Formats: sequence, C-alpha cells, structure tokens
Amino acid sequence: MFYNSLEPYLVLSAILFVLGLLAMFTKRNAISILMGVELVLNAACINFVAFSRFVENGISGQLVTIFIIILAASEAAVALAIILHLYRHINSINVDEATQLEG
Amino acid sequence: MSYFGNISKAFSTIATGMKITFRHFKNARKPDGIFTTQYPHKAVPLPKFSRQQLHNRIEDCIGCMKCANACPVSCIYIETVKAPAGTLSDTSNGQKRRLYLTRYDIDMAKCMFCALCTYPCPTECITINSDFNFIKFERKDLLYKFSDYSPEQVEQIKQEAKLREQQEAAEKIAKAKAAAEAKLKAETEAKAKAEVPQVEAKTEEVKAEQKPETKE
Amino acid sequence: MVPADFVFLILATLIVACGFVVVFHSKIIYSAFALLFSFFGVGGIYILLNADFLAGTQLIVYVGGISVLILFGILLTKKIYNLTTEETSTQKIIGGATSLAFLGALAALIFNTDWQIVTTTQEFTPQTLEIGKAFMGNFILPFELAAILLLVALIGAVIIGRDEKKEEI
Amino acid sequence: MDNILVWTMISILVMVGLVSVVGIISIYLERKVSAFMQDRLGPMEVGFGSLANAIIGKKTFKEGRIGLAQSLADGLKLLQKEDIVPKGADVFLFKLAPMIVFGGTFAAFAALPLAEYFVPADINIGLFYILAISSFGVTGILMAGWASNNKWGLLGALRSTAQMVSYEIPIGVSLISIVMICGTLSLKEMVLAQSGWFWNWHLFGAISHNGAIGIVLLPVMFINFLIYFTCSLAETNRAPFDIPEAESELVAGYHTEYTGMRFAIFFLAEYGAIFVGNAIAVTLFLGGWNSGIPMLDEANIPGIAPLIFITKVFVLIFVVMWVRWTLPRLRVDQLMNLCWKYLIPFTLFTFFYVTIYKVFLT
Repeated sequence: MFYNSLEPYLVLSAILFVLGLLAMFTKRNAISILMGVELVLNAACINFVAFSRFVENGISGQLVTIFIIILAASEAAVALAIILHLYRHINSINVDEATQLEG
Repeated sequence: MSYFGNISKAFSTIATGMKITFRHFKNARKPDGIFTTQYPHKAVPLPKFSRQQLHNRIEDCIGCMKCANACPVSCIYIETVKAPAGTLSDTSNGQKRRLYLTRYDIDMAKCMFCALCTYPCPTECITINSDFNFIKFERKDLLYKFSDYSPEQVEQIKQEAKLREQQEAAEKIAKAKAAAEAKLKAETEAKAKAEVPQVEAKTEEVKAEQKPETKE
Repeated sequence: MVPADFVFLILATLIVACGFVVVFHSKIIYSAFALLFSFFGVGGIYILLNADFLAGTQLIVYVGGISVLILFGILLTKKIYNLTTEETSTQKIIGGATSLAFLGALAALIFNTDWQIVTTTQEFTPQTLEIGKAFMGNFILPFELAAILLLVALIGAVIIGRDEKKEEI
Repeated sequence: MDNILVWTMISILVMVGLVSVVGIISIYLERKVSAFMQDRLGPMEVGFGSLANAIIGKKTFKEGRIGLAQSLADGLKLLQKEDIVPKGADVFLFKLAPMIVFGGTFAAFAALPLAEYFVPADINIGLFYILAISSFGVTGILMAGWASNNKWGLLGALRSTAQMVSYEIPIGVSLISIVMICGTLSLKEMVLAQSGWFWNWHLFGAISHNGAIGIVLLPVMFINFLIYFTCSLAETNRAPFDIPEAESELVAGYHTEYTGMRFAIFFLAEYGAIFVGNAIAVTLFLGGWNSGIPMLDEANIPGIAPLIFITKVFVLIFVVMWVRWTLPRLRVDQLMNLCWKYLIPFTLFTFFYVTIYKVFLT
C-alpha cells in the first residue's frame, strides 16, 4: 500500500524539502544553514530513488543519488572549513555578521 | 632512522615484548610463576612482634588504670567497682584482684598501635598481637569490649557496691562519731591533766587522731 | 497493510519528527543529532526502495561522515564546555509562509500529475553489481569527475581550514 | 506474517544472548589473561556455587577454583547499583547515548555468518553493512561525551571519534582488496570460497580462486591481515590505541560519568565491537567456520561450525588482549603518524598489487 506506491515517498520528500528550506530561511547560524542544505539534498535523493524504482525501473536514479552523496560529502567538508575560517576571523558563525568580503 | 628501518624496528620490538608477556602467561600456573598469594586462604606471615590489635586477658586484669594512663590517644576506657575482699580469684602471676571490671573498652579506631599500654601492665594481661584482620562494617564495631559482665550484671554489681558503700559510709560516720567523742574525751582529760608536761599531751593527741583512720 | 507499510510509516515518522527537531529546536547540538537520525531514516527508506547499496553508502557517508563533521564543527565553533548552545532564528513569518506555500505547491503537483508508473511490485535483486557496471560503463565520465571533485574538495578544505600563519611560509 | 514475527523475535533473542555471552566471556578472559601476564591468578573465588549461595542469601563461603562466575557476579552488582545522572548533564542525550552505542554494535552481529545455514541476516552486502552500521556507534560515543558535561568525557569522545574516523580509511582499503579477489560483498560467499584445506584461506593467498598462481598474493595478504588487525584495534579503542580511554590522562574517557547498568552497557558494546572486528578478520582471512581440514568439515558434526567460528574469534581476541598487556599506549601524534604514514601507504600498495594481479594473472 504505502511502500509500493510512489506518492508517499514524494510526500515524504516534499515535507523534508520544506523543512530544509525553512531551516535555510530562518536560521542565522552557518552550521544550521548547512544542516538545512543537507535535508534538502536528502529530500532530492529520496525523489531520485523513488522515481528510478517506480517510473524508470532501473538504477540511474540510484547512480545520481550516489553522485549527490559524493557532492554532499565534499560540500560539507569545504563548508565546514570555510565556517572554521570564518569563526577564526570574526569570532562568530552568524552569517549576518560576516559582512566583510575581503579575506 | 629510515622509513623501513622504523618498520622493522617496530616489528622486532613488538615481537620481543610479546615473547616476554607470553612467557609469563605460560608460566602462570606453575607454582613459582605467581608472585601473589590467595589471601584469605594463604597469607604472608607477619614479622614477629608486629603490632596489630590490642587484646586484654580480662581474667588477669586488676584494673590498675596504668594502661589507660599510658595511652597517648586515650583509647582505653576502664571503669571499676570495688569488690569485697576474697570474691575475685587471683591473677595468673599471683596478684590480688580487688576490683570488678565493669567496663574495659578499647577503641581500635583511635588506637595508633604504639603499644605503650603494654609496658606498664603489672600482670601482663594487655598485649598487642598480630591479628590484623579486624574489618568491621560500622565504626562503632571497632570499640572492642572485654568486660565479662553483661549490662544487667554490671547494674547488679553497681547496686551492690552502692549498698556496700552506703553501709560503709554509715559505719564510717559512726566510727567518726565515736572517734570524735573519744577525742573530745581525751581533750577534756588532757585539760584536766593540765599540769602534765606538754610533750606527753601532744603524743596523746596524735594517737587519738590516728586511731579511726587505721581502723578503716 | 503489510509489515513493510508499518516500516515505512515508522521511518517516515522518524524522518519528519527529526526534521522538525532540526528546524525548531533551540539547541544546535540537538539539531545535529536529530539530523543524524533523519539520515538514518532516509537510509531505511532506501532499503524499502530496493536500493541496498545506496543504503549502505548513506550510512557510511552521511551518518558516519557528514554528521560527525557537523558535530565537530559545532563543538569547535562554540564554547564546548557550555551546555547552553542555543541560537535564535529570524524571519519566522516570511520563512514559514514561503515554506508552507512551497509545500502546498509541491503537494498539488504530486497529486495532480499523472505519474507514468511502470511497476509497483518488484522482486528484490542485489544491485551492487549493476551499479558497478554502470559506473564503469555509461557513467564513466561523471565517475571520474566525481573522483576529481573529491580530490579538489579535500585539498580545498585543507587549504581553507589551516592556520593563516602557515600560509605565509 | 505471524511466522516472520516469531522468527524475528527468536533470532533477536538468540543474538541478544550471544552478545551478552560474548561480553561475559570476554571480560572473564580479559581478567584471567591480564592476571597471568602479570604473574597473578586473577578471579579465583566466585564460582557458580558461591554465586548461587549469595543470591539465595546464604552467607556460607564456598571456595571456588577458577572463578568462572566472576563476570556474572559483576553484572549482578552493576545491575543493583544506583543510576546516577550528573547534575549538569543533558539528561535526554545522556540516557540515549549508551543505547546508540550498544545498538550500533548489536546491529552488526546480525550479519555475522556463524555457519553455512546459520546467518541471522544473510545480506548480499554483508561486509558493507557491518562497516556502515559500526560507524553508527561513533555518534553515540560523541553524544555520551558531550552530554555528561565533563571535560574528560568530551576530550575522550573527541579523541575517540577522530581516531575511529581516520582509521576507517585503511580498514576500508584493505578490505577492498579481499572484495576484489572474491568478487562479492556477501560474507557467506566469502567463507564458502575458502572451504577445503587451510591453504585456501585468504590469509595464504587466493589459491582457492585461482589455483597455484594465487601464491603470489601470500605476502600481500599477510600485510593486509596485519593492517586490518591493527586498525580493528584502533577502531575498538583497545591498547595500544586506547588514547580515548587513557586512564592516566582522562579518567575513563567518554564513559567517565556513567554508573551502574549504563556503564555495563558501554562495556558490553566495547567487547561486542571487539568480537565483531575479529569476526570480520576470521571471516575474511581465516576461513570463517571452516576448520581447515576437509575431512572434519565433511563429517557434518552438528553444531561444530559455529563452534569453530567462535573459537577462532576468541583466539584472535586472546591476541588482542595479549597485545594490550604488552604494548604501551601511543601518543596522539604517533597514532596519526602510524595511520597516515605507514598504514595507508601500505594498504594502497597492497590494493595496487591486487589490482595488477586481478588484471594480468586471472
């Protein structure tokens, strides 16, 4: 019923996507925003896998998801490096306080 | 040191160390492989005259208080009641016991194991022995009680002693009265013999005073 | 209702509840741990979707890697001995309204589109082999690019993250 | 549906039993081995008789011979202890952390192939699954360290996490070599490939897969096995890599503030993780449930296969303990040196070697 039809997965991913969006909108902490991004990426991943399971009946959606995971890993690493750098510079990770563009 | 030299040194040192520990592991069940003793069953003998726990042979104790006075931390508590002559047996080395020991407590929690109490004892009844295993669950259990008498007996002894004391006091008062009368009599006699030389009168006076004391 | 339905409901509840904690909890450390459980639930969803290798990857990379990275980031940028790592949120009304609008639009899309569903019942087949073949076949170029991307990200993270004193040398 | 549930419950119970039995046996073994190596006797008094007497309240002291019931008695003691939550702790996370650590270890037990027909969950990506689910415990450790609001706990947790994350790299690469030779991620099939004489084990090269020419893999497999074993020591925070729990620096690391049963759960999880790590070593390198002598395997003695498997694992656990009581603790920089300068280059070398072998010699 639930598990072998497409819509429940899409609804789940929509809710997850909106939650991630909300985190990106409302939070001012850089790490919280990063968490929102990760939620959005996961929502997209669920969509890809669900489509490849029900619509395509193949594995290309899974391959795209693996690329997304690779992307998310490198993104998280670079983003955290930037956040640490920011913290050393302005002693805060509130994105509203990061107003200097130069170094 | 080179990179591969490091690796080979690591391997050889690890091998050496592990060989040593395995030798110990292998020898563990042999009698000389173990360096500990299974304590409650076997114990390493203590040195002779090691000072661990105070003990009092209460049947030899005369209640002289010498040990209590010698104790630097006052951990010996003695309470005695006078006994009528002949009711208590003699000690093993022939001393007379004249006191009921209603209380003879040693607080091992306070004791500092100096053994100074054992030297002045005239009957050698308080000793310090090598029995070190006096673990107790509560601190009040470390107050060792040596007295033979149960609390009821102690009560009885104290009452009897009180009665005897009262009797004795009554007798004493009576004797004192008698003595005072005798003294008064002697004084009046002395006054009457005013012409007798004063040296004689003084000696008489002394005798009259000493008499009641010696009778006690 | 078959057991798999219950599993789906439990996992969906876990994911959504943890997502709510991520967004609305005032302590950022709770958000991070909730994010971790959310990832875990998504891994379970992959298993329900017959993507077993993907579930393993999700666990290793997200739960074992990214979550730990985020937790380390939090602990390194806060006074870590201080338990009150709270934070404020802004633009609640605008953000909430936009998000709700998005949700409505997505829901309308989901239920009004005629999805061309090929299959609903599918026997489970191990997919590791197929994924490997695809990576070595049609997807060889993205695969190589992903490898280069990882290398670039590694070097970039090291260069950005290290101390400035060392940069001058 | 009923059948599935019943069988699930039964297998869960069996695995719970296995986890606790493994914990109890490992703790007893650890105490005995450490005692023997230090010229002591270890637990001798608490036999099953005196334990039973203590439970029914008799105070008679029954002399034990080798102290078999010691860890059971310890467990009973820990059950009765007060469960203290520190005042400044984050109560929810503090209580959740041991469950996660235990859960991560316990879930890994599900895929262990005890015998050909006794694999609790025969997953086709078993090895991958075990590696993935064990990384779940890392977060539990971090959670425990942070929630106890204790400097030692937090430092221990951070050290532990950093160590476990960085040692996952050599483990992964060294296991990939084996996976490449076998061509499967299923633990069961890996063991089946090693049946027969003991020289078919992967430790002695890929003879079973490729005949006599597999002998060229022998040195590489030895190196691989050593690297995997070293890394599994580091993954489970055992000496000489017990920096996260260094008693002389951080009282007990991330579980400093835990008492009673929660502490016991951490310990069970630790010994469970050791068992899982060595079970993977046995499965991948030492032939799993195969005895190494075909006649013994063909005799079909009931119950011997799991017994052989568990015996092999416990032999490796003995080596782990032996190493623990021999080698001193490494410093943090030495730990990272070992990982990045020695283990990872060597795993990459073996990986390369196996690739060449696979491409040109098969």
